Amino acid sequence: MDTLRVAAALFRKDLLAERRTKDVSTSILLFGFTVAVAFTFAFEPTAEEARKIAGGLLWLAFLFSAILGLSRAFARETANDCLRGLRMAPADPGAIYLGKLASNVLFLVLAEVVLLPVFGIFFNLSLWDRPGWLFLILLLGTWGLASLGTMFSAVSANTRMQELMLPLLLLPLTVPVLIAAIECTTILLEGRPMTDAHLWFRLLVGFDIIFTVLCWLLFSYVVEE
Amino acid sequence: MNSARDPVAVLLAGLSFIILVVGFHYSFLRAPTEASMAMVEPVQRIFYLHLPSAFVSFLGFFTVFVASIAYLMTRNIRWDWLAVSAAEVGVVFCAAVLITGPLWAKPVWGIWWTWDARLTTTLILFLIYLGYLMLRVYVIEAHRRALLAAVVGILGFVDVPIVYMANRWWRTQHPQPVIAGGESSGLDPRMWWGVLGVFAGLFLLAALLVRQRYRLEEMRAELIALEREARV
Amino acid sequence: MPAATSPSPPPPRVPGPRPDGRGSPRIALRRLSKYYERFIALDRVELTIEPGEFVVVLGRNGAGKTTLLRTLALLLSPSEGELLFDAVPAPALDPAFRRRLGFIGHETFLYDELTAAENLSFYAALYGLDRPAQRIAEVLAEMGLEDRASSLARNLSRGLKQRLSLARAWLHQPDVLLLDEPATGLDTPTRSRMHRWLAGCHRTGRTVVVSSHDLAESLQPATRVLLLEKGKLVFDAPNAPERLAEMRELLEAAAR
Amino acid sequence: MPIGLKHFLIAYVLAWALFFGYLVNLALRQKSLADELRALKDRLSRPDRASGPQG
Repeated sequence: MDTLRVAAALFRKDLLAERRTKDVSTSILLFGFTVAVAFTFAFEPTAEEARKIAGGLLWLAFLFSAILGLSRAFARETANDCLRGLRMAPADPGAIYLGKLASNVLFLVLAEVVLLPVFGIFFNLSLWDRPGWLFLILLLGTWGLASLGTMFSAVSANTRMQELMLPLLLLPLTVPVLIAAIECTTILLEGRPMTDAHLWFRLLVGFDIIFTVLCWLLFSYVVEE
Repeated sequence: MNSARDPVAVLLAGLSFIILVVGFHYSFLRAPTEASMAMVEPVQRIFYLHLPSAFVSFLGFFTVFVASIAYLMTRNIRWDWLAVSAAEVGVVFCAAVLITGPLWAKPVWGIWWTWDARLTTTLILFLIYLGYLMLRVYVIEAHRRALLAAVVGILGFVDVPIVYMANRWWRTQHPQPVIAGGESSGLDPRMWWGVLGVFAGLFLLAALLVRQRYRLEEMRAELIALEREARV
Repeated sequence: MPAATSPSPPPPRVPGPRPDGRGSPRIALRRLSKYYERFIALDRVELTIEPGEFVVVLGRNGAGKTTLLRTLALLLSPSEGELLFDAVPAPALDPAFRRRLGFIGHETFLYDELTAAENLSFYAALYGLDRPAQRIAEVLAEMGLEDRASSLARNLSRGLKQRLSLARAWLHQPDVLLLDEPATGLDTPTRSRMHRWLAGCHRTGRTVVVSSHDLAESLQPATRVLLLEKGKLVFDAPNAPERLAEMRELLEAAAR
Repeated sequence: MPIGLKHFLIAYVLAWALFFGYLVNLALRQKSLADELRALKDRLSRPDRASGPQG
């Protein structure tokens, strides 16, 4: 299928480019680390408080670094007008969205996995009790952020004031993802059974699917000239 | 000025005025005082402006959604004009909701703001459409602007029920800061007449505003087309 | 850069016959206009390009050449009027139709952080080519880039980038080649090499549309000459040497 | 002595100020556009200018 082929090609291309330049992952990592450090100045929590607020801090740090990483990742396609080259490909432009989304999710999750221990050390968290659940939360939450984030990075690339437009559009719309991911993470950190979080998992999965499909269908309008 | 020569605008304005007078008459004089609200009598009447404004603003955002889809399907730029007009009017009414809400909550609940699902969703709705309008400012070319705005108009509206659900679930898991009785709980049927009357009046007012805003887009397009012909 | 500086021989391989024997599409523009707010980029252009024509689009900067080429490449949607390929309106075309178009724009469409070969294999994957490695080797040889396969696109000179860009557009052997001022910034040998190569493409029955703001440079292989001025098609005639003076006059008038 | 009469008045005044402010704002924007349109049409209808610089 043309769509899958183009998406896969773009995904592999992004992996190759990232392996070479590492500019997306370094920007996410450095920024995320800085935010983690800044948070330790803002709060000096006891172990118990830390478990309560760490979910929120973690996802705020992920959100901010994601915004940075997403616009860097899309800048790769606008340099040398490559996006026009992609649009010449014999597939619906939605394929470009899917490929970009896949590589964005991968880079973000990888960066988050590296950032987690930093938070664990700074806030004395025991993050690794249930690694499977932790990874699932990271994946679903990040996919949610990236689904709209990839879309809006393409939207804001068309505007003056790109740096402003991406967060302005992304933040209000991703509130449900943030709430759900934070709740899941808090339940995990507090050591409560994960069945408490089933509502939030449903919300995350629903959000991810709805917006991935919608953005995929609408992407051709974003790149149309 | 301009609207004086426009019979439809005059009609809308007149009808809106008459219905609003009737609506507020019912709201202020006929509707009974809720027993629990007797203490805060006049403030309680803010509700008759607050709830209809919320309806109107929501209707405005729904119009943005429908017009955005229609634009993408038909590529008729007039749908885009309708979308931007409805978005702006929706934001104005949403601002009214956000202003009147806390003014009501402070004397009644004792606090300005609470993060309950309805309040939070309204605030986020406001931010989403503010973003929509900002986006339009920063895209210069009309065709591009219409496309990008339509995409955001659709995504934003689909997001609203999810935001609402997320906030409701969130709140049910956390202790409520106040006894948020909920505005619509046990509303006296006679109160509905006031609410509906004001809603009808505000709806016509909003229609007038949308119409004037739409006319603005129309004139702007006319000006650009003329300038294009003249090659100035 | 041996190939770029030496007066190079004709390209090693003339573009081969069409894989499936299909013809180039007939391209038609019907009162096509493109506006950018107040600015008119194309003004009711009426034009039919028959299969196998070699068309040169002349006009000074801002005359609408780029808009025309991008419209033909299905990258721009017109504000008014229609674009038809074999009588099918552009919006109704299947995405797979893009396989039949090759486009070179002002920018290279190349990823700086990838090597020449990696760029090509990415585009080969986009087009779903059968034996990509073989085809990439072929195209690299055709453009004289064999020894540059593993240089990063970032490090290539302007001329080499342009050749790689040509290789990219030629990878999937399109029926229609659209080139927007491909000669800009190239030295004379590279330029004439490119024109010889384009003439070769044309001989296999492909449609070639090249834009240029320099009259003398690209006329030899052309069968037809268009002149755009302020978005209007003001001159459209077969390329005949005896009309050269007339064209030059028009172009100079337009430049004034 | 109603509690919160102040809040009530502020709410109504602010909300109506918002609606009418927006209406007036629209009218002003329409007026300036209309002026611009009229000026342009005037200039175009004058024969000496109508053909424009490229005529």
